[in-house]
Amino acid sequence: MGNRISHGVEGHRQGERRAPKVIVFACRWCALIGADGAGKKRVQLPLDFRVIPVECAARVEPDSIIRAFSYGIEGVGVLGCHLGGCRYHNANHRAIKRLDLLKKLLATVGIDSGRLLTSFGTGHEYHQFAGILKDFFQELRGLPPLDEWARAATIDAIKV
Amino acid sequence: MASKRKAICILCRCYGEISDVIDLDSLKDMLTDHPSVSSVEILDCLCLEAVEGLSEKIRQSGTGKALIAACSPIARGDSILRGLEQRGLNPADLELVDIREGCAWIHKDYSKGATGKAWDLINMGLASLVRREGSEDATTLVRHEVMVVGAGPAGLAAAASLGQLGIKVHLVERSKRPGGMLNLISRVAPDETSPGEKLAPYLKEVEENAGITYYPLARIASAEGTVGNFAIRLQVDGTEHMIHAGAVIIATGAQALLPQGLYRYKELEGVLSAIELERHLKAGPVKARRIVFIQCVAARDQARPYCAAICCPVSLKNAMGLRKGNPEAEVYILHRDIICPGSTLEQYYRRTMAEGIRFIRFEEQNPPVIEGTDHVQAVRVYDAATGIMRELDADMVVLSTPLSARRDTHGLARMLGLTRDHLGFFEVQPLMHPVETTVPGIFICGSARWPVLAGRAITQGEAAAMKAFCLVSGQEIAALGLSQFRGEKFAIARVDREACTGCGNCVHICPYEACTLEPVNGASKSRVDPMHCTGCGTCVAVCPNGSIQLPEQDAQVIGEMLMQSFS
Amino acid sequence: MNVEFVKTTCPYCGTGCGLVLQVRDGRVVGNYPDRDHPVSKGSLCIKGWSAHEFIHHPERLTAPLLRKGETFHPIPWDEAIDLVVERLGRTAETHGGDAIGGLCSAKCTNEENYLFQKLIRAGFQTNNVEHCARLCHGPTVAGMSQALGSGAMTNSIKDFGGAECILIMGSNAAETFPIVMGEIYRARDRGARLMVVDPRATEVAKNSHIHLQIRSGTDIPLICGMMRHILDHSLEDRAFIAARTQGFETLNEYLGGWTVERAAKECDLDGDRIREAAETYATATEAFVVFCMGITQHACGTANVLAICDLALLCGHVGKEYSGVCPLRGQCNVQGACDMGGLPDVYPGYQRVSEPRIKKKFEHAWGRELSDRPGLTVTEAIGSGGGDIRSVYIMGENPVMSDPNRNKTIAFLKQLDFLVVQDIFPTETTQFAHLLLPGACFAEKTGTFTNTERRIQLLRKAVDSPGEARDDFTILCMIGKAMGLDFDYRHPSEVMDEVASLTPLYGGVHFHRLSPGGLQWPCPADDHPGTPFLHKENFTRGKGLFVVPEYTPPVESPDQDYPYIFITGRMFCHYHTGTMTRRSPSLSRETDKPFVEINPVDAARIGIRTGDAVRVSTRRDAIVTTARITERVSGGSIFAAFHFFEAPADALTIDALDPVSKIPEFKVCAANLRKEKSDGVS
Amino acid sequence: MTILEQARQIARQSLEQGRAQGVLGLREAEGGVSPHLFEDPSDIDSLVVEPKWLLAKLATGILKGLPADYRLAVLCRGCDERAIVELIKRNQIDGEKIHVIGLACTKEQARACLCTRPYPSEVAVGDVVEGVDPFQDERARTFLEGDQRERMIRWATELRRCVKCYGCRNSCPICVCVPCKLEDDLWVGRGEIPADLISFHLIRAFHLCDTCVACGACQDACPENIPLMLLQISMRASLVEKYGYEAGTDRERRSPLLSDLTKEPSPGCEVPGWMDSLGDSA
Repeated sequence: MGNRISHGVEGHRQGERRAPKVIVFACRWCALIGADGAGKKRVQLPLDFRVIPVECAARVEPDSIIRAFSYGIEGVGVLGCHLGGCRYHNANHRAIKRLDLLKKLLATVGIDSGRLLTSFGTGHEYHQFAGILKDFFQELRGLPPLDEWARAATIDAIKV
Repeated sequence: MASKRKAICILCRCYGEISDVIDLDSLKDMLTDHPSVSSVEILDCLCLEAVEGLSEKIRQSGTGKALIAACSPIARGDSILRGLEQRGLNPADLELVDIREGCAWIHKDYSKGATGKAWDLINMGLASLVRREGSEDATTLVRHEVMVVGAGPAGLAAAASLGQLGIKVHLVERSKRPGGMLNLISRVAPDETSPGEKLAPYLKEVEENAGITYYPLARIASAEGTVGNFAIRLQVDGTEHMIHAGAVIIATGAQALLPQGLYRYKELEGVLSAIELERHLKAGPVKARRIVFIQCVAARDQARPYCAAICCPVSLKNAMGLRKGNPEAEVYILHRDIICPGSTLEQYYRRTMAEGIRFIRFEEQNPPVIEGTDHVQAVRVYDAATGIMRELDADMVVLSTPLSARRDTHGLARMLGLTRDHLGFFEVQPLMHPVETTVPGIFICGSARWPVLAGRAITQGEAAAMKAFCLVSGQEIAALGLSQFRGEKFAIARVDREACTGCGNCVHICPYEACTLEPVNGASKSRVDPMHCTGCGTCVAVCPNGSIQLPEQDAQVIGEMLMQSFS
Repeated sequence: MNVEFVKTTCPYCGTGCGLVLQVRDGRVVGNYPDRDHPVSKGSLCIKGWSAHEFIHHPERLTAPLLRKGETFHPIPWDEAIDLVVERLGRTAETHGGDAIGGLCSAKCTNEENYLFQKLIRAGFQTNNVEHCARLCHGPTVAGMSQALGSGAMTNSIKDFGGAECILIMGSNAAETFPIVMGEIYRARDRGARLMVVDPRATEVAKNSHIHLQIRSGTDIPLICGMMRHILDHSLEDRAFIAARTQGFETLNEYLGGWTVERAAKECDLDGDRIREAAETYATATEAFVVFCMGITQHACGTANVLAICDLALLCGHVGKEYSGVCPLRGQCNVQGACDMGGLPDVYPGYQRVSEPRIKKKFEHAWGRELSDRPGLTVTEAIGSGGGDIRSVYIMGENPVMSDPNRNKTIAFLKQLDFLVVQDIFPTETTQFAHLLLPGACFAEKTGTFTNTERRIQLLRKAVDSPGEARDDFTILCMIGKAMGLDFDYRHPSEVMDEVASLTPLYGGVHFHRLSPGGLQWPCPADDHPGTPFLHKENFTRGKGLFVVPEYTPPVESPDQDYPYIFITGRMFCHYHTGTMTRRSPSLSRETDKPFVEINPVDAARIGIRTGDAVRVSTRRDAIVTTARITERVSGGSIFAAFHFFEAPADALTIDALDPVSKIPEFKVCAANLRKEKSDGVS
Repeated sequence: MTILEQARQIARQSLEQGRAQGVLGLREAEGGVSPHLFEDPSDIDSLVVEPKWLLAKLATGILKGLPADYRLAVLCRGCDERAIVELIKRNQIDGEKIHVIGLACTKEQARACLCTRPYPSEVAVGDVVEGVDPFQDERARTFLEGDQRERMIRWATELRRCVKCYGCRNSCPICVCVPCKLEDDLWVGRGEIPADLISFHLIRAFHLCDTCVACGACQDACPENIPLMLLQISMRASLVEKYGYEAGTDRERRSPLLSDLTKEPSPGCEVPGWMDSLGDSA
């Protein structure tokens, strides 16, 4: 839909492969504040992340994380409040358990569980948020691109 | 189904803060032929616009839906939205996209990339805006009555202060006399006033205020209803009473532990528990010459890994009490650490030392040993400070045990939908909500929540009273207003009865017990109680087929946002 | 409440999977795969899983309907029957029996098809009996019977699992025969090499070791090139050729004119790919050729099939348990409809009508005079624009959707004196009928289907037909009796007994022998166990015959007016004309929109994005459909599925016929493509 | 007495003694084996127990239409019973209406299904055999452990075969949702095969993360032999390891994913039983 603009490529040095795409589900009670702080402090961040604010980390459906991967998004972050700091009476405990299990599934099918970043109570301060994000991009760059998943699904792969 | 009306887009230059990085004009061009955009406007600085003008603009745009691409909510965004709401625009029709903190400022050097990102962010915003619905609010009439459970210091204080404010109060007490724990003790730490004087003003209020009804020897048979209108059935020795309340204050207190099986308790004469000592002191001077207190009995250990935080002040107080009765008395306090937080308690601690009370620190791994055949004779303790084994002659040993949660409150918890922690104490809303439970309209104070000294219990009682007062003094309560949190919220989860399979995931995961299953011709379907729902969305994530949703941000919205996230 | 589970056979493709219908109080409420079925072994495809969804559909025909002007009105059965007899009879009197045409159905049981052709042949002394096999495996029957003596799949589906090499030609089995595909994957798991010949990069192709993405219609050059290479490196099976074949020399000569290079040029492929393919196939000890519409639906369809037979004979890859030539038959009972003589030139069991001895046999059995003139094929009849055919009886077919050059078909139907259509739903064809007879669907009748591996399986009645609808067996008996034929059968099994007595192929086939698991023909005698694979010692025709496959390029090739090659075919979640699948909620949910596949390069050039409305036109007609941008089609070709009446692909297809089998060239014609202004479809 | 005789005897008894009005089992008839609702004891002679044919899903459907007082006995393998327990917990089956006749699987069957628990809670028919540890199975391991990239390729290659028959979902006893997210192109692309490689299969798999009873119905139904059950194994293992939770083994206990960390597993410190109180009035 609508026009398309090519972008993101300048985000990093020439010759480097295109930066991984990242979606961040940010709890509006902490990580979103961290993100906002990073902006206020004008911390320069990699281009290719998009923040989706949510009421609570526990609201994030695993399905939407999986769907993100299926769209070719290479990293998904779920950032919530620290244990005991959830505004919704330990709702984030449930998120932790659930996402931990989701990582197991991703790992099973060879999607590095590092692609799902779950972090609780660590993104509230602007420098924390920026740090987490930069490290995440760093880690993702270290992984084989996710679209190999689709590419792997050709017969030549059978030979390995 | 969400209406797919078009929206007006308002882009803010922020005096160049945004437009120097993001090419707003090309964004405008692209947005103009966007399927869900009616018109586009670029403003120099949104926050200097008169909100009236802005709201007019949005009304005139016809659709009433507006997407505002400007700074973050925390900067000025939120206040602008609030302003528009106050001028009658539906919050569900407004979407704020942060392209300053969220884009321009963090990608200064990549103008082209930032513009692209802004395009995506705006698309994500539109996706959510055109689909979004608002929760329909639910309101309920409020009864200007409050039920206070427990007539200990906390309960009495709560009842009294509500009474003074002219609120009808039902004060429910399981025993005969009001006073609770204070009925069992000699004096109140740290000020050593007698329980009587401590409670006098509140008891007076309770007796004299016509608005306060006291129900002694009462049991709660059943409790129904939600905030604004609870209906409680009472058993007051034999006879049944039906009472109604707009709010409930839990002040059921805690209970003392007996050190059964520890330190030869009940085996040797002269070994007694703190609470027994209180009884003796209450009766009059205690004839003992060498008294040894042992602290942290059955506390800060495997079974009870917490510090009740009041045993130390209590022992100090009792030590002083014994001294009063018999100035010759030698009093030792064997402790693992003396916990006396705050200036008042620290002062008190120093006073007792000055008075000659002796303190010996022992270690958890080698606790004191009681000696004696049928009556206690001495206590052997390894002094952790000096490293020498000491033998203290003793004719009385006081085992100071912590308060622990009442074991008879689980029924009450179940009836009211309250949650208790693994130690059995009632849980409160974390952080800035010290006297609010997870159930709207039910407040808590005193040791039912966590062991406190009488003084603290009274303060909490008054605090809870104030909270309850704010709730019941109004005419009605709106569900949306119940959110105890600042800012707007995703209001109330909504169930699609057609699709709901009745699996009960939402019922079991909801931190607020807002979901219940109810039979709908043969099948069971989930139902959300708007008065309990806080809109956290935990249920949404576990609903197998998305039949429970947050109208303000349903699965469709998230899905669309993902689709738009990287054009 | 009464709960039953009824085992029956899937009504969609020729795989013949086992279904277990869950019936509650006379309604089919569920459908599960049969765990102990010899073919499907507890699996089903998406269509099988939803096979029950259309049974109780409100649009089912529930009473005989007579046309009055533009509308239809219900009439009682006896009236309807009399009308059929009277009108067909009148046509026969005035214009002779050959003015009557009958289309039987690959969706009806063997028994019904037998009765249908018996009705037409005995009733009107004509052989104008036809069905849709003409449009799928006509060339297979023609070609394979010429080369091997039998037009059927030589092996069983399970045999694929044991092969070392499987060459799949013009079949998108992953979408059209998912259960068969499973067996092929099983072979791949055991180390077999998969080779796929297809102009489209289908899922099958993507999952194969070698994909030969030839230009549409160049299968013969490819195979000739392969055979040439095989001979040049003497990889052929000399012993086999000597012992079991004839005509090798003539083929050898013909192949002299072929080189891998020439083939490569024709197919526009890399020669080495052809060589690799040739060697892989020839050097395998056990190898299959599996083929489908991509081979047959060409003006040179029969030659294509012959070429395949030649290749197989050349390498001795036929007549063994794990080697053979395997056409995948489309319809649930297209094999059976052919077996039962639903063809203008043969009686049941492929016994030629032109052979006096055979004619006598049937005249004796049926007690009527019969004609020895082979009848008209449907494509000829329609192609002729009518005239010779005055009245037509169609049982369970939808030629308006399924036949090429739709406008011609419609014109043909319109000029008929009398058209009676027997079906379960209103279709694109029924709107041209004078009389509609409400038939029964698969769940409402007893009978047999013969699947692609020649397995005769039982269909078990689970529920009654809606309203006045009758199963086609009963309807045919009513008409037959009314015409004074000996049609007083009490049960379909009696029909099968009659078939057995007249056709050696089915000689030993009786209902009581068919469960569980069914029987694979040939089964000549009551004690014969059936035949899992054909041509073991000898070919049905004695020796295998090498026939020269003359190469004729497609009739229409792209030019500047129509620059694209237009390919038609099927997709995984719909079946043929969609009469049943389009009425199944879960299948419609999957896709309910016509689409055309366009290569990204072409799309970019014309500026089309997925979802855009596009107009596809050929010299016949034009349709508006939705674009789907995908690399599945190579640049210069476009693909459309023919299930969608909203944008009928067969309005565009060419009605050029294969000289031998008279199959139209569905797979290739020249088309043009442009973006449609308005979002016409969405 | 052979297993078959045992099964028939028990089935007959539960009808004759009125423990149930109907027995859902397998029948060998003219058409071969198929599920059957036995209501007349004299039919029982046609009851069989092979092949493995899971009945939980059928039972769910049948029970919906039965009169209130009707009790249905179901011949269940371990996995079948676990499925029924999950369905009861999820309010799809009324536990009062259903009566389980437990059938233990053979060693071979256990091995074929890589079943950790090839027996029901109460075994009425057959003898209990040890379960199989999937992590000990050579083939399974290549799908669960080892080099991540290779595993990715292995899975991608398998899933690439998918023809989107929905058999895995349709045959899953736990999948009961209508509508189902897999049919919503918000979550899974529609109208093309293979099904969206990642979303279709992972969403399906994760919806069952804490309810999968490892019956293997999904992969038995898969026409392309994709080892779908292996998707669940590490998740199941982790639930057992972390919370000692195994779906379908306990009618009361809810999935630990639904509770918060302090309660599941409860980190010790129950208020000890020896404690009593002085009460409030001395």
